[in-house]
Amino acid sequence: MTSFLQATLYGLLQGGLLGLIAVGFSLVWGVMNIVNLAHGAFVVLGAYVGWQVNDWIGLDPFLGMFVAAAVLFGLGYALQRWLINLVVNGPVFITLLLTFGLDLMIVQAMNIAFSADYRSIPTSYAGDSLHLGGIRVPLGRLLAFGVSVVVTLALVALVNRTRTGLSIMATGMDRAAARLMGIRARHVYALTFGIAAGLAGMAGTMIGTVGTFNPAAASGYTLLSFVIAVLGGLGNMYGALIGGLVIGLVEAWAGQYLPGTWINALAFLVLVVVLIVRPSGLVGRAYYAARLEV
Amino acid sequence: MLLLLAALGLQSQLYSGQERTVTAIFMFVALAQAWNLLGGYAGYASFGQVVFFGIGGYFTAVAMTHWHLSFWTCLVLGGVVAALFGALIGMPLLRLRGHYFAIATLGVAEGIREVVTNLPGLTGGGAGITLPTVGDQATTAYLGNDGFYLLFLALAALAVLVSGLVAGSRAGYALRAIHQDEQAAAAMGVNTTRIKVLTFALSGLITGLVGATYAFQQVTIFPERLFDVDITVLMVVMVVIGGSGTVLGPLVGAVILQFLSEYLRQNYTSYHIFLLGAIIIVAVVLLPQGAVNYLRDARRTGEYSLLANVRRYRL
Amino acid sequence: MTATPVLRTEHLSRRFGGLNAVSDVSLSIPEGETVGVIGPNGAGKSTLINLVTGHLKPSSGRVLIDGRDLTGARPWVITHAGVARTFQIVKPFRGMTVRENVAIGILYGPHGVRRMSHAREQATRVLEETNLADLAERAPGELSVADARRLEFAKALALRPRLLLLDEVMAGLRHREIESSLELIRTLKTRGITIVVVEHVMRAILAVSDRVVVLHHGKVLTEGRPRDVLSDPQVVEAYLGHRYAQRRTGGS
Amino acid sequence: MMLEVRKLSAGYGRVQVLWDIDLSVGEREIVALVGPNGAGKTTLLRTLSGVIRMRGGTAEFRGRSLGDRSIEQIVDLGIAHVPEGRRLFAGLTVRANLLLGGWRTKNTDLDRVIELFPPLEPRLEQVAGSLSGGEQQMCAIARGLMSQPELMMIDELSLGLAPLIVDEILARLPDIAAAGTSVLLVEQDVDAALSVAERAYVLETGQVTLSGKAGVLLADKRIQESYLGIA
Amino acid sequence: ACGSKGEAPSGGSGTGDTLAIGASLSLTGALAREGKLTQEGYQLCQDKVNAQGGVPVGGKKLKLAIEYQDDTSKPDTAAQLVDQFNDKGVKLILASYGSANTEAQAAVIERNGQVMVDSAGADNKIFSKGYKRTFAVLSPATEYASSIVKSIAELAQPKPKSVVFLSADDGFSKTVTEGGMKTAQEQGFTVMSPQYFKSGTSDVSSSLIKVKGQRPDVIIGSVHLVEGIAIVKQAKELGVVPAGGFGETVAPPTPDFAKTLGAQAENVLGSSQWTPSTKGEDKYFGNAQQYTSDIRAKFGHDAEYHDAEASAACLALTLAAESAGSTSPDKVRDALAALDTASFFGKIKFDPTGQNVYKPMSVIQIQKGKAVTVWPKDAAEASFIWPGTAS
Ligand SMILES: Nc1ncnc2c1ncn2[C@@H]1O[C@H](COP(=O)(O)OP(=O)(O)OP(=O)(O)O)[C@@H](O)[C@H]1O
Ligand SMILES: Nc1ncnc2c1ncn2[C@@H]1O[C@H](COP(=O)(O)OP(=O)(O)OP(=O)(O)O)[C@@H](O)[C@H]1O
Ligand SMILES: [Mg+2]
Ligand SMILES: [Mg+2]
Repeated sequence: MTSFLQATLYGLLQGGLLGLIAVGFSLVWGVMNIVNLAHGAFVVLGAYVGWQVNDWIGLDPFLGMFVAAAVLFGLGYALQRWLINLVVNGPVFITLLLTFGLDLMIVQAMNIAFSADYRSIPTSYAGDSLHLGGIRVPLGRLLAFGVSVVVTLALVALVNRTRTGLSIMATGMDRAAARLMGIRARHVYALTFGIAAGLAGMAGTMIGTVGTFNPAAASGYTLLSFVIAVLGGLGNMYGALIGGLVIGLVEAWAGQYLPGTWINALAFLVLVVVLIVRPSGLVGRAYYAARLEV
Repeated sequence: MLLLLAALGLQSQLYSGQERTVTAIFMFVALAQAWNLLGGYAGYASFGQVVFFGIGGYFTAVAMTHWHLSFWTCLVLGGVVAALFGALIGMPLLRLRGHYFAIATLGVAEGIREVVTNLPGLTGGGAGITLPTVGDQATTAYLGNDGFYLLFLALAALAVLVSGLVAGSRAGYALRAIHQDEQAAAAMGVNTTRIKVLTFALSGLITGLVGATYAFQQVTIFPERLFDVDITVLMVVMVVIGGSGTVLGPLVGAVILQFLSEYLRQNYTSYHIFLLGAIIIVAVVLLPQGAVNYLRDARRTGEYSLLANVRRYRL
Repeated sequence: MTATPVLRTEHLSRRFGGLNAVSDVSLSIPEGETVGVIGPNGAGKSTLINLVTGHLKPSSGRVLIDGRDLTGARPWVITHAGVARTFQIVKPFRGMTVRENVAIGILYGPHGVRRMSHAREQATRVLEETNLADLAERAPGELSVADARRLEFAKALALRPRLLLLDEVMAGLRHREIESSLELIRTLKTRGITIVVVEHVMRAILAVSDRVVVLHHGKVLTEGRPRDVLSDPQVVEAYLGHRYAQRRTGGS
Repeated sequence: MMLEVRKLSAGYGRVQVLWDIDLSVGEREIVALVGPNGAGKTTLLRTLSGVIRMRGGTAEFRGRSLGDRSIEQIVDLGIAHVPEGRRLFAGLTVRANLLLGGWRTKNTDLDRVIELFPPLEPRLEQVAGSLSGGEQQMCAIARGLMSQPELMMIDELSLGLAPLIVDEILARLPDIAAAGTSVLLVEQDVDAALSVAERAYVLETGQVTLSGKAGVLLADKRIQESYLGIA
Repeated sequence: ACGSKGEAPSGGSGTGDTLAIGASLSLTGALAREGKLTQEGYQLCQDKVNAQGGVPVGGKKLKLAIEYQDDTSKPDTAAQLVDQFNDKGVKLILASYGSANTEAQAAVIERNGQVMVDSAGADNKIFSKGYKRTFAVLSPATEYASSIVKSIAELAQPKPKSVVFLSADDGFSKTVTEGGMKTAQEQGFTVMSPQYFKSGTSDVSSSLIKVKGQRPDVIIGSVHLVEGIAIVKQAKELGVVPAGGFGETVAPPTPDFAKTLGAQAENVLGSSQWTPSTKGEDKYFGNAQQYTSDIRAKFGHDAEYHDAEASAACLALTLAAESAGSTSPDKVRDALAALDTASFFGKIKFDPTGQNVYKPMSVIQIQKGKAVTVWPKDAAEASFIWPGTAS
């Protein structure tokens, strides 16, 4: 029983972190319809930023993550504004191709700059854990979980409650029309992409604190984001968090009751089944297919 | 056709290593073409296309090792099995739209890889499986570099041919119509489900054949590689770079990208990936619609300037 | 009426959340008749067409085509039963030329032509009928509203239907273009094709309809001979407005 | 004059569509732009709102040149464009669409436009993409009005609208103009258009062939034959 | 290759006074880290040999000329590269990193009649295929975990009773686990059912939660660095504390292990192909201590066993060429088969399957943040601390 509770709790915490990893990806894909293959690279880069500032001035990662967020925001904004915007009116998967190139460059650049060694951001407390009866609550992961929940809520508020959010949605749906409303589409796109990158950066720092990372990990995080974003449902800012939690729990539970590595198979089975039952994800909302015909 | 002859002529000029490089190009030509059938023409991007590759490969490996079938039998069966699998998952998955279809297929691919990894008895699991190519175990003599060169060349030719036929046929029209507007296509009497599933199976067939051949060429295969999502990504990248929804696009894309990455890898060992990324980015910015489409548009409008091209697609 | 009607709807209804877009609509359209369907915006005209052509599933009620129950059948099945429709918001296949747009219907329609060459010839013929011939190789995106509407019309004709549902094919057209469209419809009538015309252009409705049905809040408000219906005070009140009524009494 | 267009020419790719267009719109004025299909009306509006760049000539709004301004900058001058094909934000609610109309001027007061288009009221929370054709048209026009522009260019005002609604809108245009929004109106119901407009331009195959006071044109033989179907 | 095609330049390896050697390495991709170290090892070997004027082969001294290619951590590319070397007439090959790559290469080597010395492909499968042209300087996978088990059985006081294996699911790690479990049973431990997780994962929590209930005295991970770190980190998070301690095969010897885990790494056992206290010396590298300082001097970090393996492989090839007095692949192959020499890496002598017979594995333990050899006794630098989790 305790081991079930322990697994459940751990799965939840893990899931929260997964959600944070994917939320930016989901935003960019669901709203801007850009599949950002460099997302994983952003995550890892964020981890390095967090690690670097910790290494230099011993900044605590839970502060460092804001530095990472800022740096990645800047990078993301610039990339979208002066590079990706150049091709957004091209065919569907052109941005995928572009970000594929970006991913190659960033990952290799990190390889050269930081070497392929495994890193992790040391803290005095992240490894400790609180005791609740028989089960342990790892402190670092608990904090990370908190961060990802807060971030998700903040993002929801931004998108659904603010003018900026409205302009983001509108631009994502019809760039030309948005411009006719006086919205600076180029800027809004860059802003959106920047926010996504910033969140990736935060997630990266979290990962660096509770786990380890190196450049090779990037592609893994991209793949993960893919699955989580879609499982949760695109275009809904809660989607990533929910998708993350589901994956986290499924894997934790499967880990207890399935032999060997069938866990991984199960996670994907869940994904496929969910999609067949709910064609636009758990809480997803497909704008474009609002009404296919008038 | 000319290309085919050229490729045949080329062979005698190559050392076996270069020969292998060119063989790899053929392999990706076939793969890219297969992906383009559904992803390019109908706009249903399968991000799990590699699953057919893996199924074709593992079927061959298992059948040759455990059931002692000849490679040629396995090749055909491997393709067929992949096609059937395509039809099977196509039924439910092809109801999904755009992104969701893409990821559902990705999920299937990753899932099947895990299944393969978890059946060590049959597939050797993560430790990989080695096809019988030496001694009395061998059911078919190993083809050697020359053999595989020809076989992959044949597959590439087949893929291009199929793609060409589809493009000009009723099916081609229907797929393009579906790409533009599935509702309207149905209103024009197109049984969209049927054509999508059949096309998916067809592209599965080709991919499966390639996978089977690849497995035999590699002798020892591992799930990580046979279901490697990178292979799918490469297919997409090649199609897009060449020009999706065209017959020549995937061909051009595969040749350019494969040749380029090979060249860079050999000459800039320590930072070739970086260069490759940079070159891709430049190419994308200059020719967002893909090389082949750019030329077609340019010929139609007489507007060859790349700057104008950039202006057309930027926000 | 002895012969089985080409189109028959029985208590057809469709709800969207709380809204009854179409409720309890029973129509019967015999072979060769041309029926005009009018009604305020949001009355349910397009929804009705979507229900008949299988683009929407009815909440209740039945759709019979030539007496065959095709309620909720998939769109392509209904197309193969000889029904063609146009979309109010034009849906051309952007990646393809005007000719190819038309060819699709010829290849996959009820008379499914298999030879590409034949398909192309027939496409050309349809394009001439709809005088789009000189735009055959253009991309739909380059057409002006009128041409785009005509293309929509042509795509439907390519199916050589027995029942043709036209959803505002004349919206946005000028006097001249409307005249030519009406000409086309008249020739179709002479071929015995059954036609349903949804329009807000009364001149068109009057010109071709044998019978006019008025929808209002999803229900049939009234139906009958065009002139009677258009002068029905209910209709004027709910739909036409008095300025129109005055113009009719005043002008012509 | 508020809007001054001189010798404007424009087109797509290699095809030129507009030739030496001269046109002007005054303060609080309603100007109609009529002409056969494919004449170039939409193209003209697109050029003025910066969607396509002009090939030659000048266009000035309150003395500021439109030629070298981006779409957003032109909108900021106070020019609203209700485009052909409506271009609603299909996935957003009607309310959101209207709010976006008022985005630039931070205008969030929906009542004014709702009162002009009562059928929209019950649909405010519905996704715009699921509206009926006519409802979408209303939403598009309402969205354009939300920014309380100084010049509003409407392409195909009556497209898909029931006669009753058309009358109501046309009847309201003078008030809108009086309230400080000049209107450049593209409309196929020439009769209706000329009955509300003060002046009108006739555009045929990319050139202005007739222009003048609406009343005068209404009486013009050529107009009556080719646009009103009065023989 | 069929006769029709242009014959590859100069059958023999190298032209004039250089000895051309081909090395395909995983410089990018998942194995980039180990790939880099392997390259260092080869590089140092080349420098050392050439510093002495090169290899004396048939009367004249040949300078080593190692050509590196990146196989991007993919077996098929690694294999393809071997073919490419073959075209250039490069017949002497130094293997890539990892069992999968090496295995793929070995097949091609055999076909092309080249010769390869394997520096890091430890999976026994490679040597069960009857290949005659691949030689491995390192101990086979089966040794990785068993050595730890043996050291515990021999040195641990009180002697633990139960042991559980947590293993990655790749071929190599599985072989490691099987070997370890076999030894454990022989040594009379109660061996619990092993837990497998995805290779390369950084979340092994479910495996840990499962074994927590069983209260094993010893937890041994058949892992790479990532999973190794994850086990210790998450064990702490989850309060999984075996009475005896942790063993982690190849993770602890890697400096990153202690660096990343800090205090948590203390007393974790690991197995290493080589340690600075390994006995033996050779004319190029001297002994293990010298080797360490050379690596530090050249690359600015402590020598890892990946460096050493690579250098040793290169050394073996060089010595073979010398004793063969020729660069022809066949002669060098025979010379390798006959090779029996001491080196900074320990004794090198290959059995008929191509494995290094003498090669023992050392067991190290993290003490005060450094990896020190604790087993075998004769090479021990420090005494075995047990239980490892008391603190
Ligand atoms: N998917 C949907 N969700 C919610 N409401 C819908 C949906 N589709 C249609 N409606 C509503 O149903 C009503 C009928 O729509 P329909 O398109 O049939 O009207 P119509 O008669 O064609 O109007 P118009 O003349 O403007 O085209 C409209 O009020 C519309 O808002
Ligand atoms: N994107 C485009 N590319 C090329 N040509 C175009 C494009 N859009 C319109 N045209 C052409 O430009 C000419 C003018 O089109 P436009 O839509 O401006 O006419 P219009 O007066 O608005 O017609 P309508 O009354 O039907 O809307 C037409 O011949 C049309 O074919
Ligand atoms: Mg309608
Ligand atoms: Mg127009």
